[in-house]
Amino acid sequence: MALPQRRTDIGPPHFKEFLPPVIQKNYGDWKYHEVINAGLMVHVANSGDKVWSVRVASPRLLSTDTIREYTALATKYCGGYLRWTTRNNVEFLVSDESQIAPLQAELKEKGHLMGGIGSRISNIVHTQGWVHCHSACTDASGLVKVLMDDLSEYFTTKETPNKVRLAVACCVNMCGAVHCSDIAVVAIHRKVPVIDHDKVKNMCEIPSTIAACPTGAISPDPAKKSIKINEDKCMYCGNCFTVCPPVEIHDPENDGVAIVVGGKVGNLRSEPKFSKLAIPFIKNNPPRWPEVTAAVRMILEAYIADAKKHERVGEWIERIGWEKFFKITNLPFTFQHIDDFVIARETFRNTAAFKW
Amino acid sequence: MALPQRRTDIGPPHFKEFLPPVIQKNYGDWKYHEVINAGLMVHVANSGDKVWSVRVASPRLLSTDTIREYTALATKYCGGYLRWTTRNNVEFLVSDESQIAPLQAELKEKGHLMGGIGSRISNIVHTQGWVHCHSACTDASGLVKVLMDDLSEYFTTKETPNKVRLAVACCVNMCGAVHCSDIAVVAIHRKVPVIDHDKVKNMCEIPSTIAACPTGAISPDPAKKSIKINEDKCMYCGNCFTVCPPVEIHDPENDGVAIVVGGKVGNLRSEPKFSKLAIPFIKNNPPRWPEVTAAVRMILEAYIADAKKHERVGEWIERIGWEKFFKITNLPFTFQHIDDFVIARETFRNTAAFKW
Amino acid sequence: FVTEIKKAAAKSDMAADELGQLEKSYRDRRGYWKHGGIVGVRGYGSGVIGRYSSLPEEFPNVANFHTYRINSTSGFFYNSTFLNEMCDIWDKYGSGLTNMHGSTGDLVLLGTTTENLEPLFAEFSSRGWDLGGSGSAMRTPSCCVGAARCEWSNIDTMEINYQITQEFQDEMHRPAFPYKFKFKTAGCAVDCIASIARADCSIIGTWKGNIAVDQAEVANYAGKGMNIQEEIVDMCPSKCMNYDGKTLSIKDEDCVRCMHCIAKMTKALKATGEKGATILVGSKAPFVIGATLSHVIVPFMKMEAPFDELKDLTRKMWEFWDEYGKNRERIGELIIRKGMREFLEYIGIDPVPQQVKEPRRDPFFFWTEADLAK
Amino acid sequence: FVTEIKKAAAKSDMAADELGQLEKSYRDRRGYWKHGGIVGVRGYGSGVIGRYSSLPEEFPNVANFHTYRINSTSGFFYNSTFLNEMCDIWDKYGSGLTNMHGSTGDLVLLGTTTENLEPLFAEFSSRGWDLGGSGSAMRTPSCCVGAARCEWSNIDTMEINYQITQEFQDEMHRPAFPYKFKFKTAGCAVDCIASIARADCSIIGTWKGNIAVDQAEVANYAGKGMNIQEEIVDMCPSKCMNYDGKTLSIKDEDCVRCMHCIAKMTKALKATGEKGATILVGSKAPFVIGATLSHVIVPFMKMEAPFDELKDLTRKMWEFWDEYGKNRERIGELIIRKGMREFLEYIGIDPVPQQVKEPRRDPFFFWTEADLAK
Ligand code: SRM
Ligand code: SRM
Ligand code: SRM
Ligand code: SRM
Ligand code: SF4
Ligand code: SF4
Ligand code: SF4
Ligand code: SF4
Ligand code: SF4
Ligand code: SF4
Ligand code: SF4
Ligand code: SF4
Repeated sequence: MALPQRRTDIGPPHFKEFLPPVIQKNYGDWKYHEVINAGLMVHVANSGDKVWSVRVASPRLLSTDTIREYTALATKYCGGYLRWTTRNNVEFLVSDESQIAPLQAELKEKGHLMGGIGSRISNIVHTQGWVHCHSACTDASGLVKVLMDDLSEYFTTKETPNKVRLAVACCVNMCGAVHCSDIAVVAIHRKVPVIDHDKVKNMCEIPSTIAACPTGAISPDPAKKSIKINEDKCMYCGNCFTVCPPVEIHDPENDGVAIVVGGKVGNLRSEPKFSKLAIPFIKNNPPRWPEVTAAVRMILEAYIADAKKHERVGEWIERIGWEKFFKITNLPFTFQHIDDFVIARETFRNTAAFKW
Repeated sequence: MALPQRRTDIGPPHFKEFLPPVIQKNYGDWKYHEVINAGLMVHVANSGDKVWSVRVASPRLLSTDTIREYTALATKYCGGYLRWTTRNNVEFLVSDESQIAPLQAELKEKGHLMGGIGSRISNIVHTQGWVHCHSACTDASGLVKVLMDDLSEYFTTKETPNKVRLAVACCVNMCGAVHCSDIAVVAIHRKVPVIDHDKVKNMCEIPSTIAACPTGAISPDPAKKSIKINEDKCMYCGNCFTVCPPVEIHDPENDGVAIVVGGKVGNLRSEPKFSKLAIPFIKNNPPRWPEVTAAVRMILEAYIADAKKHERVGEWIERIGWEKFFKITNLPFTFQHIDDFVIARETFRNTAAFKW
Repeated sequence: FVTEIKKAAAKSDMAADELGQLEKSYRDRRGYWKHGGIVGVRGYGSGVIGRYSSLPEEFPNVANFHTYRINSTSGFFYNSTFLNEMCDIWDKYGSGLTNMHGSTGDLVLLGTTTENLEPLFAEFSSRGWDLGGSGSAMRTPSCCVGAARCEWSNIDTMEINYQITQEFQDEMHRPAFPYKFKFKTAGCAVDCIASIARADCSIIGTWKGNIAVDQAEVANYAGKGMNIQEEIVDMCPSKCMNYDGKTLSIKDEDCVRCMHCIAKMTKALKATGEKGATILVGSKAPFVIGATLSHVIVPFMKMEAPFDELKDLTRKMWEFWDEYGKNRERIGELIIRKGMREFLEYIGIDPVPQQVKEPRRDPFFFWTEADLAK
Repeated sequence: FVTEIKKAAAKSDMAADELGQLEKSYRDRRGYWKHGGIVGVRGYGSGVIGRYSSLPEEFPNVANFHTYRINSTSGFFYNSTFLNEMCDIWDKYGSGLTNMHGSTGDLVLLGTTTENLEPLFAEFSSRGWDLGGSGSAMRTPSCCVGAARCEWSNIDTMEINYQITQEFQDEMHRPAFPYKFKFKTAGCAVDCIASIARADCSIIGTWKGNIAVDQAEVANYAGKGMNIQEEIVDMCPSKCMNYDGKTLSIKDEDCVRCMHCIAKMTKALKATGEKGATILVGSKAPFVIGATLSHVIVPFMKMEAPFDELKDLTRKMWEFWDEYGKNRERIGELIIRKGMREFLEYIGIDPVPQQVKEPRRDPFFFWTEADLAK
């Protein structure tokens, strides 16, 4: 069967054709919004027109069946108009108020979680993991699933002092926004790759393998016609494995995740912040990573208990001080917590004023 | 005439023998102090005993005659007890209240400035300059003199929002505490040294000259049996000149001073801070450096006018923001102001929240 | 998500093997994917990520299992008609698994064979849907919903996003850069697209003017129990607000436009005056020199279609990167290595205090002959 | 200061030539000094700075014009008797010019000839005054006036300073370090000796306990017109104070001991409980890697004579520096180069949050075999 005529460099369609009429009409002319509940908000235009957004959690990894389920609902209740948020939730854009209740009812019946709007957690930004990435040292989707199962009440109903952005990265490439999240999980290796010299000899291009190392830790091993790795320079990134699989970086016994906290990207109140290391390592324990979910909940609850209204996790920690954060959470402070990388000197405590 | 018997590794005498009786008696047992005026404060012990300190500005560079003048006064009014402060002022330690007035009278008559106590400027920390240092690209004592002449009212009477620490360094070695002062002057070269190849050939040890360069900018010039300097690497520090005088760094036309602001060392309220660049260059204009005194006064007065009580210069600037500091002071912002050194990235503006 | 894979597995052998391999990963606590050769569609160098199972015998149907990145629409708006078509095509040519969306913003079709790439491209491009970016190319730009559904948007994020994408089709589809380059556009400093944390060029809407205060609405918020002193005034970073229990006043000249007060009192406060954007560059993930946030290059740029000023600036930045950038060096890393001055001079932008948090602290600054002549 | 040089010039040819050369420097806007050879007194490698005029013909009496550093007393306390003697000796053997004091804290005798060094040393050492440090040695330690005349001193700064000096005489007089090493001791966080900015080892007094509040005195300050809310409570960095217009209360557990409130209300507030010091290391001038401030190594150390814990810690630090330090590398620069872990492990100190402002932000941290075993 003949394929249609391919076209190149056309880019995506213009977004206008996908905007509901109410949005086309009031584009750029909104007056205010109100958060009605965790799963519903309304935006009111200067014209008085309104558009309701019903937000539903999505696992991001979607089968075509599920997408069809969404489109069916959209067609039925809101003229087929829906969008995805920047955190991978689905939003049904309703312009007829009377359709909201039935839509919510059917979503509920089909088992979809409505929520994520306002001061609470939203979808957990994450990436491929074992599902599709060679670089993964944990599974992102799995971690997100168990975290969401544990914390869903904070998505659907309970409030937190301010939004809490959670994220999971399955390796140090950090394809999510883990480096600037309130509480995030990043998977790490902890050992220098193990080299299968015979295979390297046959399967790999030595020069490109050497070139792949960002820290210059790899040098040729002429004797073995292979490579050797400088233990002090290696930061376990796995790039060498990417180009030369016999340099095995995966190590189930020593791979796992670190938990970082206190990042944010918005400019409200305080500057955007990087996440900082809270827990250097928790061993991979699939399918439910109980130690990880417990740790995240513990930190989240410490924040809820002690933060002022509107304070983000990082703002709360900076107000009380990191020394107090470790005291409150009872987390051990280790050598891994002390920066020894490029801007280490800027993280040293240059004052005699601190808490006990 | 025979010399007395030398002794080695004895260290200094124990300080006890130089403490006035009232201090020996109440050592470590003081209750509070009161600043009576800019040149006089009293410390009161739990025993009720009191010691009055009469503080006098000193040029730090003292002739024996002047020291004898101090000792004569000390002998006459306070049992010969006096000390120097960490900012090189002289303090007469008086335990008999009735002696204060006559001491002050005689100090005044002899033309000594009393002051520096409390929220005002104190002595200007400085170093050798042309008086004694080969490395100097300005004269410290001279600059201090003209600054003090101009600002003496802020030493003897007028108050500032908080202490204002002034300093002068005659080269980038910064022997003073210029790098953490409220307002400070640091002398800089601006051009790569000029090499007199014939003299270098004869007078200098090439290897040690090369080794002297902190940035590795110097390499041998075999042709000329001399050295050459990489313009991009040179930071005009003058170390090469130190070991090899024919590498001439002094350049009257291009040597001068930079003005840095906002540093502090105390831990009160905010962490100790480094001084930051305010004015990259003012040409040396001895004997009175009018452009320098004018600039320092302008910044000082902007601070006095806008700072809250107890705010140090750096605390004031951080509250209003550097962009506003440049606006208020009308100082041009140049490429020199933008850090391109080791922690440059930490000084970039990583937020969309700033003032116009 | 396993549910999702199972749903797909019911219809697709690929998805079934994907599930099998994933289950094995869970048992063994490790992944089984390989990087392997570059694949793509004719005439394009990007848009497809090659993936290969390291256990092809065990899981033949995912022996190769590539990602097909569809360039999404601005703001991720869709309608049922297109999505249903998309599903039909994907069930026919792929695993039936997707990511909506990838972190960069593509509509990611997860897992197909090399043979199916061309058919997929024909089906989608003929319907008006092009491939997104990958490799050392401009990546699919993304933006917040902005003017489409947000009262705070100072710029038309969606149109900017669309125009950048259209303007730089070649740079997106034929990798010719030292490394990847990402654009993200947010309508205000709230930055709902996290542009400042993960875009080589972050465009953030802002304004020059006052915040209009509706005192009646202020009273309403107070009435509804908001503690305006603690929640708003005390949390204002520039301490430029004052509330006497009745009227809320703002010293606009000192406002840094952080959006806190507006966000928490949207009915009472509104930004007024000239609208535009702050242009920041250089954010990226930690690899290799540690994560960086974007930093201010142009404090304020007018943002009206066709956005020529932005497009010209982009070309100049790319020229600089092209000339000095090493392989796999992001533009932000290059600026750090070369120094901000070289970059600013090259792209023709003057130094202003807004570009830095604070001036330099060390006395080791350079002087060009031109500087000395001044 | 010129007056001072003139006074001296009236009696000393050296001072006269010093004046002449200085005047020439003012005309030519440049200095005329040379580094030249190392000079000193028998058995010592430090204490004297060699200086030579680059215009010996023009100014023969300053052809060599060395600095003689007398180790000052703790707190710079003197009496007339000694100072008069000092002046007589110096007029006899030198230029009659001094610096009281040098930035490091020496009593600096400015300008004499090589021949006069030994006589000077005999005169002073026989009277109990030794030379200070210079070169790659321990430098003359200095301290704030502390317990001698300050109600806030938590430690006996003057005694600590004296004992360090006596304990390490050899390290001071015979340079054997990679570079200079400086001690400065302050009785409290006010740091009147600027120890945190210019000492390789900064010792800063502090306390573990509450701040006692004398409410009557608080009332007095208020009565005298102090705005306690704005001047004290609002300026407290840890926001742990509260003032209801009558009583001032402090949540001591949150106090960071910055000294602000105590300094501004000395009659009303007093630190109580266990006293000791925080030990910080590594501050220095900008040369070569940019200025550094000292950073916390030991949050709290008891400080009772003979201060063995401090002396032992010092020896361990020097061992580490000795083993890894490059020539002209200050200990702080070494710690930055090697990483805090190597340093702490070497000197046997555990990691604690007080040592850092914030934990690391990048995910690239190392694991030793021992760490993995845990
Ligand atoms: C739909 C979405 C934009 C989009 O184009 O998709 C969006 C929409 C809105 N955001 Fe957002 N934000 C969205 C991602 C973000 C992000 C980006 C991210 O999380 O990666 C941020 C930055 C987070 C950070 O700073 O780390 C973000 C930080 C905010 C904030 C700032 C919270 C704070 O005070 O720090 C506000 C203001 C507020 O909540 O008061 C806000 C407010 C809003 C408002 C109220 C704006 C408006 O007037 O319409 C919108 C709905 C409220 C709500 O609670 O969701 N939005 N918002 C994104 C929804 C993601 C989701 O599914 O949850
Ligand atoms: C005498 C001296 C110590 C010594 O051993 O010589 C000293 C003595 C006192 N200082 Fe100091 N400070 C002395 C150098 C310093 C330094 C070091 C320096 O300037 O290099 C600092 C750090 C400056 C900085 O932070 O950059 C210093 C920052 C302070 C402060 C903090 C001011 C602030 O709020 O930031 C106070 C507290 C105050 O003034 O309220 C203080 C308070 C005091 C008190 C009141 C302490 C007391 O109770 O006796 C003493 C007299 C008051 C006064 O105004 O001078 N002293 N003081 C030094 C006099 C230097 C001079 O001649 O002016
Ligand atoms: C698919 C996606 C994750 C996801 O599940 O959403 C992804 C997946 C990969 N990323 Fe990423 N990155 C994805 C968004 C990101 C982001 C987030 C963003 O774009 O906003 C980042 C952080 C921001 C940034 O650009 O720094 C990101 C930073 C990286 C890096 C580190 C780059 C750096 O300079 O630090 C790498 C490493 C590399 O480029 O070799 C990387 C490399 C990769 C590779 C290609 C790994 C590899 O070498 O093969 C992953 C392919 C996985 C796969 O099997 O498909 N990915 N990657 C995202 C792209 C989907 C899309 O097009 O929408
Ligand atoms: C005399 C004195 C300045 C003064 O007038 O007070 C001084 C004078 C010199 N200093 Fe200094 N420094 C003096 C205190 C300092 C201080 C302040 C301090 O000790 O608190 C510092 C900054 C703190 C620090 O140690 O970093 C200081 C940082 C330097 C440096 C930079 C060292 C560094 O690591 O950054 C150098 C360069 C060097 O060592 O080659 C230096 C080098 C010099 C030399 C030896 C220049 C040279 O290579 O010949 C100067 C000799 C001048 C002369 O002709 O006598 N001087 N020097 C101070 C010592 C007098 C005393 O013993 O009391
Ligand atoms: S974070 Fe790492 S493992 Fe996860 S998708 Fe990105 S590159 Fe792959
Ligand atoms: S893991 Fe990364 S750092 Fe270690 S050798 Fe491989 S490429 Fe280099
Ligand atoms: S600052 Fe420079 S010129 Fe001044 S005394 Fe120190 S080394 Fe000499
Ligand atoms: S001046 Fe300093 S940086 Fe320049 S060549 Fe000489 S030693 Fe090197
Ligand atoms: S970034 Fe601003 S304009 Fe865009 S959606 Fe968020 S709040 Fe609205
Ligand atoms: S926008 Fe931010 S800075 Fe401006 S007034 Fe509101 S809170 Fe203050
Ligand atoms: S540092 Fe503290 S103890 Fe020492 S003099 Fe200053 S205020 Fe007093
Ligand atoms: S010492 Fe500082 S931190 Fe402690 S209460 Fe007083 S002002 Fe607050």
